[in-house]
Amino acid sequence: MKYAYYPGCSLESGSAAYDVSVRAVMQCLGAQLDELDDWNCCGATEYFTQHELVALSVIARNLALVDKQYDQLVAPCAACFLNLKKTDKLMADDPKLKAHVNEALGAGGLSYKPGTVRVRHLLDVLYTDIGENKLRQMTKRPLAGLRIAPYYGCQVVRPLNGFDNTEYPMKMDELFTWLGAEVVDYPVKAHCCGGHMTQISEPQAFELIRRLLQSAQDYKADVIVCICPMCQLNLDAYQSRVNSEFDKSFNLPVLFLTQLVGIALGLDWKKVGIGKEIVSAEPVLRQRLLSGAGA
Amino acid sequence: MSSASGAATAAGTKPKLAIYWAASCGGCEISILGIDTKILDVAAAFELVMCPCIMDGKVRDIEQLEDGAIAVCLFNGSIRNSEQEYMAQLLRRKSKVLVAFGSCAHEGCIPGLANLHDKQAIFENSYQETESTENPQRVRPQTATTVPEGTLHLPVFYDTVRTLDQTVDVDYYLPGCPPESPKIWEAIQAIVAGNLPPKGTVIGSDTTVCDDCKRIRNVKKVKQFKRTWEIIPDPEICLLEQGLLCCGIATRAGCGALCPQVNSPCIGCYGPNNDVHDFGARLMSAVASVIDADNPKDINAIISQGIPDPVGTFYRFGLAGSLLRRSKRPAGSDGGH
Amino acid sequence: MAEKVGVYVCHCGSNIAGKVNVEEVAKWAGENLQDVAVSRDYKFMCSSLGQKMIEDDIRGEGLTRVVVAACSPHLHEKTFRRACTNAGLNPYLLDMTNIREHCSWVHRDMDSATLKAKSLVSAAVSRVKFQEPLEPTYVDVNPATLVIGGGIAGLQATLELADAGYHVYLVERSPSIGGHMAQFDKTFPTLDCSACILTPKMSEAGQHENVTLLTYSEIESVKGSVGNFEVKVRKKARRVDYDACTGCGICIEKCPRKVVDTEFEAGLGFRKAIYTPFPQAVPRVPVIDADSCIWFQRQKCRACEKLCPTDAIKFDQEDETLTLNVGNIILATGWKPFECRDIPQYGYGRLANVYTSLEFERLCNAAGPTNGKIVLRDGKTEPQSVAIIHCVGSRDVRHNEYCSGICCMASLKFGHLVLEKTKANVYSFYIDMRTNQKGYEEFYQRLLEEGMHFVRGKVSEITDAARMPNEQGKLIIQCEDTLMGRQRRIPVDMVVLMGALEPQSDAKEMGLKCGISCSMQGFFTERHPKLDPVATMTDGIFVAGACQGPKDIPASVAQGAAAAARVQGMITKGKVMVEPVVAKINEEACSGCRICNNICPYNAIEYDAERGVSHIITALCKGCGTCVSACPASVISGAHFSDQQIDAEIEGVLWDVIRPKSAVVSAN
Amino acid sequence: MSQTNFEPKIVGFLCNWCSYRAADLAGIARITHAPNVRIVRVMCSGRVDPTFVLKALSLGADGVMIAGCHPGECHYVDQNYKAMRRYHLLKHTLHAMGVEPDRVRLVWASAAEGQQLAEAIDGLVADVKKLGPLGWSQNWEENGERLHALEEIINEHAEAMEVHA
Repeated sequence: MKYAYYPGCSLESGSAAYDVSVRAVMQCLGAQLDELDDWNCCGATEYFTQHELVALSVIARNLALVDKQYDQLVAPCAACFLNLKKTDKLMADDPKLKAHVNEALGAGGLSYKPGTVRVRHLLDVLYTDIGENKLRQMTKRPLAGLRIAPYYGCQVVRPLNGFDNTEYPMKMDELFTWLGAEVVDYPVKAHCCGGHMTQISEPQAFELIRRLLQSAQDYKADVIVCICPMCQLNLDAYQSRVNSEFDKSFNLPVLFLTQLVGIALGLDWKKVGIGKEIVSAEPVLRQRLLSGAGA
Repeated sequence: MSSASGAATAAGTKPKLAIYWAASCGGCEISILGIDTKILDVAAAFELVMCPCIMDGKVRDIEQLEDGAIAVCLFNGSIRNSEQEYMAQLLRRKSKVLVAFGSCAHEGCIPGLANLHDKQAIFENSYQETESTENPQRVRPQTATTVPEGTLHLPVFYDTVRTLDQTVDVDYYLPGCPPESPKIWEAIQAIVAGNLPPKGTVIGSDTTVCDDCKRIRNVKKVKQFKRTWEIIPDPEICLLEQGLLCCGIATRAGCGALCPQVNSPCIGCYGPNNDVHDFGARLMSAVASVIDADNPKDINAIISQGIPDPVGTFYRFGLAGSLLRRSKRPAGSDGGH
Repeated sequence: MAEKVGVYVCHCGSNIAGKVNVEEVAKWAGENLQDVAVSRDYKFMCSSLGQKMIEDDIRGEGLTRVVVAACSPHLHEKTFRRACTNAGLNPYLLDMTNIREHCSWVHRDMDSATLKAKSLVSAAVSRVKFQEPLEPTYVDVNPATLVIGGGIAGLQATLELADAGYHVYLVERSPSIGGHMAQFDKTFPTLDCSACILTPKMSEAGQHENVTLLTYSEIESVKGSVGNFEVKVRKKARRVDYDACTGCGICIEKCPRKVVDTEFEAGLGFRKAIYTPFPQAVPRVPVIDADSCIWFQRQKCRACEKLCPTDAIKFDQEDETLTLNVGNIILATGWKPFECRDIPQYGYGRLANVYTSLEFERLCNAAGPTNGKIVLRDGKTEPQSVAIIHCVGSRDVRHNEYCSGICCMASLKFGHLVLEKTKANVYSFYIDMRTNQKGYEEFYQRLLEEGMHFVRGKVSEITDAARMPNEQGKLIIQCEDTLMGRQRRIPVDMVVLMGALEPQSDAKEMGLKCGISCSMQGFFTERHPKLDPVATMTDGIFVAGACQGPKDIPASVAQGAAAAARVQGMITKGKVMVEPVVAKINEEACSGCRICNNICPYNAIEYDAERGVSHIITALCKGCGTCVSACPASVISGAHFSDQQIDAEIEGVLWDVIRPKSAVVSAN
Repeated sequence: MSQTNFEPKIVGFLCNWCSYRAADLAGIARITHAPNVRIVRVMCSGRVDPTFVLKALSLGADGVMIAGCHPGECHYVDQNYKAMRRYHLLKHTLHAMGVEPDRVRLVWASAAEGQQLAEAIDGLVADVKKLGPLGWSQNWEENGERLHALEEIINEHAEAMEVHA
């Protein structure tokens, strides 16, 4: 198994824990991830509101950069995944747009034929390509006793994701049961985390965050697991603000998918970035997974 | 045009037999020799007036015969140049009975596959592109060359190979590449006895190779077509059911199912059965009907993977004689007029 | 032996003559087409004078073939065939070509329409010369009828036929007849008690001298054709002697094994391992469910056997296959409910108090698991508010695009029952309210007056994630109210999902067995959606009820009766004509390659292993011609659509581009 | 023939139950469409032998339409699937023979789809117009060299022929 790898900006900065754990987990599972040379930002949601063609061209550049030897490009960030996948699809559906984008790419000596690169989200790769058998086999430290609330966010569940129910996704739930965890089937797992609303209107954003934390807590989750850096940031970094705004005392660690997969595979906690989160996960992980012995 | 000597006329003058080859490989002549000592009976019954393969005959001698003077002409080979066309016309005029002998004359055979290209492409390949060719001056065959003694002519090479009956009127057909010797002998006997079927008949069986094939046949469903090198087929079971595109289902019987007997699929050299206008189309229709897939994607995957060369598969022997006769020539190519 | 062809070009008033130069076409055909002896045009060929013209020419001019260029053969082929027959010409020596629907009505320009008409006439003249006289055959109709499915549609059909004096075999796969209707409490809009109107019909069918009831039985295969079908039915082992059992019910009472009843009680109640689905079941003979019976699982117990007063329990009973001979078949196989788990955001299976409509029927039913009390899953709490969600899996491109037809009315019925039996508020979440049958709209008005709340909008989510204090512990319906133009969250205690009506999961398989087709959605296809709604494309096979499309009880009953009437017509006629358009194998030339063997969906092609040839059972052949074009040796011929006829038609239709053979053989 | 007034000749093989009735319906509903498709009725699209298509093309048709009931809705249960398989194999072969793919088309139309069938006819006609005439038999013609060469041979041999002809 060999994939081109598109980390995206967040994984280089605030969400470094996601990047290190992705690399560590995939290596451990024997899947080769080769980082795309000279990739650029996917533009997140902002570019699209400014100028769609520019946004699509900027994204398409990444697709054009994928070397012939790779037919699949993996993105761990839900927003990057959506943007890349969307661009591929829009170019395939609209020949005029394809021509425009390729004209833009041409300035840099590049071009992209839609359909040549299959864009995959990391969750899909773990679930489908690695699969249940291998994950069960490779599990060294089952997550038994840990109550996990998988949080999908809103980007990965768009209709073209191609691997999970778009209204009520379940793939991460299933994946964690393979690893022995107790999965919390809570109702808001695909609701919005507020995204960039924290920069625009705090009350709105905090209410959205509160609902997620509240539901996870109501369902007695120990930890929330994300597949999107934005979600993780909002739930983790704003948790104390939400607590003070709403007079709450949430204390829910928010980790990335691959951090817990890494732990189940027996990787060193530090190697999968445990400790980089703001609401510390160590206490609950220790309590649930270890009977005293350090990691 | 007069009443020349027929097969059963007065003693003393034996009826005349001509055997001619146009665009062919010579295999048909070998197959005639395959009738073994019976060749002496043929010699006793006929006066052989022409057979370029084994005797020195002059066109002029034929030209000087009266029209219809030859009782039977066995004409093998397809028509690919002007000389062959001339000889076809000449032998037609001089023969009472003209038999398209063998697959080339009957339906074009292997030479007919050249109809996937035209003259220019064939010359380019033969006189230029092949590895062993060195031709820096780009010399091409010329139809007329002037020498001190006068002008020398070479036949004009055609764009399209034609069957005998696309060129002249044909009385009978003897299928096969080559026709099997026993079948030749049967035909000759029928001619000698004057026991001839209606004009236009293909002399042979009216069933297909499956009739002679001993393999066990079942209901057919094909999920994947395989090339012969991909599997070692079970010797007991129908080859088509094992995924090999055996043409025996559509091919006239007469060979005794030689190829399937030795674990090799029939390639269709005996041509179509009676009432089939286009061997390839019929075979396609039959084979496609039993493809085991119900959506275009799967169907196309099975087809493109298993049948990479459809013309070579369905029209190996019959392209020139088929309804379309050849591939479409590129626009502006030198045709017509 | 040249044929003498008569060509008749119809004006159809100005319908054809307005766009096609009819006179010119007739004149041209007479002058240019080979073997045309007579060529005429006439105002209305289908009129009695027009027909007479043809008849006179056949007699007077000795025509051997007739071509009529007029409207679609689907309209008047029979008319002109009759004219030929009247004049002593075999009707299959006629060819009709369509220069109205396919030509004058759809082309703008007179010249091009005239040219096309000429081509079509040329094709017909060319083809008709190769047509052969054919004789239709007649077969006797077996007066016995098979009805498949014992729901209300099948019951109605069964009783209509049985009352008319004909024998009916009623095959039902579950242990009792009655179908879904037996599960219901009330029926809309009249609120009759469902059991009260259904059970008399059930017992009538059970006791009728003309009805053979085969419950707990499945159709294995259907062979033959209209008039004479041979049907194999597998009677599954009941493990109870049908004749010895008196239906006393002691076995059921004493059976120690209780299991969740996922069928009749929709998972809300229990039944025993030996059971009848419900007390009024017909027949009252129970069945032993081997999957839950202690004896079959652990080789212990046999309590029922010990206690049965008539020794009717037969643990060693096995499946039995019966062969039925019938003349006609009515399919009334009904529907299955949509799997509500396929819309996970509605929470069915995850949120306890989300119900399916069938579950709710059982909840309301006085004979149901709660004795008709509407309570939550805890079995005691009465809901204070109930939401009824319409179009769950219907009118939804992700599931079924069609409208299930009955859910609006069933929702109103549920609303009424909740309002009648509880103090709860009832909300209906609908896309459009569809109440277009007798008494339906009035029922809707009644519910508006009774105070049911209607919210127009598609529900996006049902969740237990509360945001407000009043949402705590409730199920919150999140939806867009399209009349108010805003998002709403309505907290309720109970939700009823009105799942779509879907075709039975084995409908396609059943269709294949009977040789009929299904629509894209999987419902059986009727012969004509308006004018022939209960017949199918296969003669002798009829459909009734929801297997043809979602239907309420009145419509199902109407169809059951209609199908029975059609069958009676067949029986009364006594004989059916079999079209002679069939395929035939020249067995002399057949090599037995067996390509054609699995091509026929009617199993009309048999392989004779001894002779190494295939042959066609004429009675089963429907004349599609697929085997004709599949035969690699061209030894199958198709009557009335032979290679020769179609070849000639192709040559004829291209008359203006064909180059003479000489031109392409030796010229240039 | 110039492209602008080129009117393609197309042969349409329509099944009796769905597509032929769709064409009837187009008529009843007066849905005008191009007059270039000349209809040959067969009982089922499964009756369409690839031979018919080749025959039409070789005789001078510029295009061919095969129309049947929608997959799953065949009057003869599933015979249109056989038509589908044959069509794809035929297209594969026609491609190898250099026939443009747009000239031969398989179309599904239910008896209720007069509009769709009319659109399909217009679409095919427009596409074939773009491609221009097919004129298949012209493919078989040799250039003037052939006749000249034959004359040469005949002249050269005339003396011998005259003696006994």
